[in-house]
Amino acid sequence: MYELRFDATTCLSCETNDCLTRCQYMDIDRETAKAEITKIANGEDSFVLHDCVTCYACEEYCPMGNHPFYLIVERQEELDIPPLPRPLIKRGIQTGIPFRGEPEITEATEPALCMGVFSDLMYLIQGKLFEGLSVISMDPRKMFHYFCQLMYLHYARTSVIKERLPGITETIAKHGAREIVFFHDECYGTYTSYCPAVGIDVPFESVHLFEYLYNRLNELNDDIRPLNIKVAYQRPCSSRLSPDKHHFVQDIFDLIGAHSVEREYVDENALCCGGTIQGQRREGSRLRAADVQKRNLEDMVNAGAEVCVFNCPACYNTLAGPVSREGIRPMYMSDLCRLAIGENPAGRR
Amino acid sequence: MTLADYKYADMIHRCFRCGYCKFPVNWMDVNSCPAYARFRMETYSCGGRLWLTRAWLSDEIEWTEHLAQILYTCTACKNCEEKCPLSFNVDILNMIVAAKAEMVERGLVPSAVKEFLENIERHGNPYGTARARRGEWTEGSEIEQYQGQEFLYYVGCVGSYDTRAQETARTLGRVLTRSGVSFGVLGSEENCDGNEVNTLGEEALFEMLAEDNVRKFKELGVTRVVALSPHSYNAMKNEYPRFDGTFTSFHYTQLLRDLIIGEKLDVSGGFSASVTYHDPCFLGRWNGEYEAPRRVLRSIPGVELVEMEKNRAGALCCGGGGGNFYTDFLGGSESSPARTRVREASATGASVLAVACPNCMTMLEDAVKAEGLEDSLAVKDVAEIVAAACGTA
Amino acid sequence: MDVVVCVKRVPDASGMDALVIDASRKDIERRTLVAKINDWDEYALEAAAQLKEKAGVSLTAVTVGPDEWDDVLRRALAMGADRAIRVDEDMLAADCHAVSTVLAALVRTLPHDLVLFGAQSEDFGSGQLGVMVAEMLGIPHAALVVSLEVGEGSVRVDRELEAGALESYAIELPALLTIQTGVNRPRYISVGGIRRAMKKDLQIMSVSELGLTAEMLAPQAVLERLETPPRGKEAELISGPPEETAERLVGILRNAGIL
Amino acid sequence: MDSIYDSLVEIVGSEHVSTQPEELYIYSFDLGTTEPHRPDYAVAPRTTGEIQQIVRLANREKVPVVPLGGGLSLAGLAVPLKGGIALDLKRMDTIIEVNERARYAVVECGVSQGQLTSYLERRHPRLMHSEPGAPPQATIAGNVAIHGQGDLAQPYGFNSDMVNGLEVVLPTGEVCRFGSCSISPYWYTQHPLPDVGLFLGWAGTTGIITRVSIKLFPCKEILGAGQFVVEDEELIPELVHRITHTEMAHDLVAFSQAIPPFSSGLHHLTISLSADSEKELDFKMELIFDDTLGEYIRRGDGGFLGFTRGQQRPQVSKTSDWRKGGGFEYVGSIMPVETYPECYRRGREISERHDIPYTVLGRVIGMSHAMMFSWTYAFNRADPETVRQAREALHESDDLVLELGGTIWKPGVYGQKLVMERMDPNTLNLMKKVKQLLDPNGIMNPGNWEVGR
Repeated sequence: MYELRFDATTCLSCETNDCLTRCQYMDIDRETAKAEITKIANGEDSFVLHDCVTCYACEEYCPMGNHPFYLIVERQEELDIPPLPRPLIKRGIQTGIPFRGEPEITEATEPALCMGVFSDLMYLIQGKLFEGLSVISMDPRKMFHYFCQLMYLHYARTSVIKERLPGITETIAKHGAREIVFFHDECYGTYTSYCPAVGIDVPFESVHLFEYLYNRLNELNDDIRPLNIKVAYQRPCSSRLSPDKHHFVQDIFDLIGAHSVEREYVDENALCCGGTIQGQRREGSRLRAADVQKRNLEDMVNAGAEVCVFNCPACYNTLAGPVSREGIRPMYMSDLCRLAIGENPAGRR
Repeated sequence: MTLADYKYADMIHRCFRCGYCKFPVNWMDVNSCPAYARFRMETYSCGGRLWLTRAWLSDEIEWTEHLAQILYTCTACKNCEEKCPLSFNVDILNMIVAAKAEMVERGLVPSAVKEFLENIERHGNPYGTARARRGEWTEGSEIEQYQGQEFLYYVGCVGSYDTRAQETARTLGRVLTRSGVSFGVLGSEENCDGNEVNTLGEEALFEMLAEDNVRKFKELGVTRVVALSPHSYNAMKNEYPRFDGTFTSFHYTQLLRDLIIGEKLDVSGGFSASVTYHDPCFLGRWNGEYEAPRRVLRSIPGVELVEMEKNRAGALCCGGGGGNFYTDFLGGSESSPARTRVREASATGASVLAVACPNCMTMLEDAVKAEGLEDSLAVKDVAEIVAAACGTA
Repeated sequence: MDVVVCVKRVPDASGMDALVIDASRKDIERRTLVAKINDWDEYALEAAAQLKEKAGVSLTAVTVGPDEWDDVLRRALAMGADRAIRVDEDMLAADCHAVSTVLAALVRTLPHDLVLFGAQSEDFGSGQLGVMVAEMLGIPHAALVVSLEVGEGSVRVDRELEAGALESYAIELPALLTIQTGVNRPRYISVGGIRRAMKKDLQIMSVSELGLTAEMLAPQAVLERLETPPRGKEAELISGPPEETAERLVGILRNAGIL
Repeated sequence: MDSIYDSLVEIVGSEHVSTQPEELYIYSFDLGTTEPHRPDYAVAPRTTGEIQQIVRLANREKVPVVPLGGGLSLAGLAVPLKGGIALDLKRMDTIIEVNERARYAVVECGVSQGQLTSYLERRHPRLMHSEPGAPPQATIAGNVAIHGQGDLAQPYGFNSDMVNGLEVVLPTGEVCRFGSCSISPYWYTQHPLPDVGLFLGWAGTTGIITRVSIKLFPCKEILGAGQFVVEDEELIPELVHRITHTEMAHDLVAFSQAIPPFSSGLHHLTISLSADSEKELDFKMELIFDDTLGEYIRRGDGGFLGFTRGQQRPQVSKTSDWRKGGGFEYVGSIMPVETYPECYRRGREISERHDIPYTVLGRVIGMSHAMMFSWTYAFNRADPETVRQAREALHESDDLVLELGGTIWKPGVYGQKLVMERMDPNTLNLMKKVKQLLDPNGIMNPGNWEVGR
């Protein structure tokens, strides 16, 4: 089976233990951090396993290239410390079961774009920016054949990920594209971070959507009319798996004349949308999520954001309503880019 | 043909007849399927037509003149498609058109439809008036014959032959001239666009017309077409590409919008009236163009645009589509869609009912007379309102 | 049973305001007119097609004319004719006697239990052709038939008389009927149907193949000239609101003794 | 010629009567599994007066009359089992009055649920009625006539409990009014007059309801629903009891279904809330999801799935497409809430035995006083075998309802027989007398609720 590559000795030599000391949801000093991460590495119980909100951020914080978050999740499963109530876990696992027949494998041309489980968001990949892309997973009835499964990190079920993921990569690979742009950066993180971490082969190259958009915008430079609007970016948990691509957010903003507002909860300090936290088993989770959302929103409002830019559809579902009620317009990054080249954004359906 | 050979054999039984197809977008009544609104029997709803089609093709019921009428009362307005919540909704109208096509193949169409189709085949228009007379509407105007101008102004059958619609066609010609648009018409060389023929299920005749038009346009080097009728616009934009028709098509309201935005057309003369706008099905629901005509109207000083309760995707069809402006299966009652529609227009308090389609124009103007509303409600084409505002009326 | 239907191609003048008489004054200006099947013949064809659908009928459609007349035969084929024969001879200027001589000669070569004609033609409208052919063939006939029902060895028909009176006959076969409009509802012939009929065989014959000579076709009646009728003097256009116009119309009709 | 036809033409005009095969075909069907029966006439009247004349004619000619609203009962209640006149009431579609202060609406019998909802949204946004889960063409009158329930059932009960007054054409043609409207211009209460309510639950066998006054309720600014999931069906009655105790929800529905897979073997509780302010919403959310349900979450037995704002219109017709077959029918029952676990388990067994993906749902009526529990069976209209399977499953479900001590809601003929078999003979006898008194010629929707001789 696939084994997580995690080296506990590097944690002992780690000088910062950023993984836990920088956690925004637990208050942990360096000493405790080292002790707890070592306990976790050794397969022992730790309060961290109980209190973790599964925000992925420690994957990014770790300065040693270890995989603290994947480790926490593995241990939660092994020690039966599920972060969510049992029915939600069962529901989540069942959600990923394909049930409407096999997908049609169409020959993809280069480059290809994979929608993953967001086939019903095809309206977001229209217009010049996406012209000429061949699209994988266009049929909402078949989309679970393209489900990257990484969502189960929130469910303490890496076993499910490891069991299903090889089949999924195979289905995607069957389309024959060598380079694949992933609509959702959780898919991107899956194939560029998680798969290598546990030793699953990935027979294609993954391209981050924002890198693709950035390059496309450069090609369409003549069409760009600077937007001159103030934006706040809602960074999703999955982007913690590809911190090297995070700079494209700012790069795109610069290119299209969107001004990032000065915020507290930005970049590495970004806050979770709360979608996962609200359902967690730990006492007070719903109110905790509400509090996180409230702080996040106040931060955007105080910074004067006019648009809240989204990467992840789950964040969008959770936060689009609340941000609109604050008078901030929610928009996917792709729509923002379309606006900048004079197209009509697809907006909310 | 039996049910097994029917193109939608694996789909037509999927209609549950839940009745969504009869509602307008805002559910305010059950009167947005023009045929159902007119007759108020379940047979005339989209669901009723689908069930009857299936029953006919599987020999549960026999063909009758009444069955054919029920099918041909469908105006192809797409309200049902807009409302049907099921995943096959994109095909519910196609299923009815395919059933009509089978009636056409078996020769079993109502007499009025037969006449309509034969007239188009012989004379290139549903009225049966000679082709030679198609250009008569330009007489006394300065409209030129097409010879390589930027736009081909395609007028269509109603604009070419119907006295009232001819006025609109000439008025639009004057507006285009005033804006400095380079355009020409085909006059007696123009042929029917075939849009109605297509919705009536006469596929081969439609093919013939489309091929003829595409060939002619190519020979003349046409690259841009501006259509008076949304029906023509729809056929050219959505159907002609499969006959290799590669020119760009516009509905005239789109061109007027661009001319006004580009300040090529000065509407500062204004038009003082409270105006309500009726969305033509083939511009609105078929092509999603709800804003261009509204933008044009709003840009005219003095126009107070008021909306009917049923507007945009929820607009009630005038009852003229699917050849019904000629075959008139929906006429003759105060429940006729055109009459219902002018009552709705009148209820807004507007003094002008603006249309953007010659079929709607003829249908609604007749309905205004039938309702005795001539003194309070004038039917005017958007082009005519623009003409008044730029002093070429 | 063998049924033969004779059909004709006529100009369609319905789209024009008025007919124009050409320079020869013996014909109308045809260039601006489209051609079509003679209205009455369409009913005759429909009647034959309906017989074919009911019983084992072999249906042959025939015409006499130049090659552009093929289109009416294609239409007949699309309506269900098994065979179509055109005698290749332009007889537009010929008289009824000549045309019926050709048709009778042709029908004689074909098996025929029932021969159907339209009651008249839309262009010259003499209404003689069918009756003359019947006489030449020596078979019984009925003209202006408004309903027909084929039985064993005979056909039962209703004929239309003045003022809507009907006359019923049983006629022994073989027989010839000329068909009145309204006897049925001619089906629509789709463009697709006509295209498929293009693939069917169409037989061409010459008058000489029928053993006919120029003398036999010599005209007995000669057309001297065509004229448009003089314009009527009294036409009154009634306008105004419906209540008033209706009242005036009733008044006029009463005065004329019509009401 | 047909003199009944001529008389009908005289009453409603030729356009609104048909004896053509097309209309007779369409009006012979229910949308469920009931076998079709052709009517002899399809008639669409416009006024109470016309209905009176039609009923008198039917009495003279001894012809059945089968009233039809939206035609969505799915139990075959508007199928003309014995032919006669199919009476399509949808032309009677005027909303006569909305009394904002006394919170009621008086509507004609053809007014649809969707029509009233939309009317209130546009003109009386502070009012709502209890809209059932049926497609919006279901009528208000048809729904109360079968004891329907809607999305306000949890606080306020059955829709038929919300009737303030009725106008009815009796089977013998007289027009009667019941409730305050019988003596006053106000249609505001059914009480306190002597109770002669003989028209609700009778499926149109005792008369034709032509007007209804229905109670309206406050409609708040924010409407939305939270979802809570459990795996153990035994928890549902307890959860329902505790949630209803808060008196905070305005609709409470539990469901479980095999397809899509996420819901299989799980029970989703949809808890609808409404509030006029964020403060009110926060308060209600906290009371329900933290104070009441918090302990289930901590124990890991139940999960909060989030709260979605906005109100979804009923999407039930999508159920018909589960087998890409255009059909479904369900057995609805009115059950004690405590039977939920058994209803679920036994229903699942029935479905699996008939090879149909299971779908069950329980909507709470009142403060846990009862629930409407339904077993839904989709079928493929083009495949008679699946129709047969669904019909069998439906009959087994009818049997199950009675076995579990429940009552069948809007039973079809099969269910009606089961109910009558078990009914106290004196009650049955009274029903028979009532029917004979009201409908001496047996013309009203015959075949339904026939007590027998």
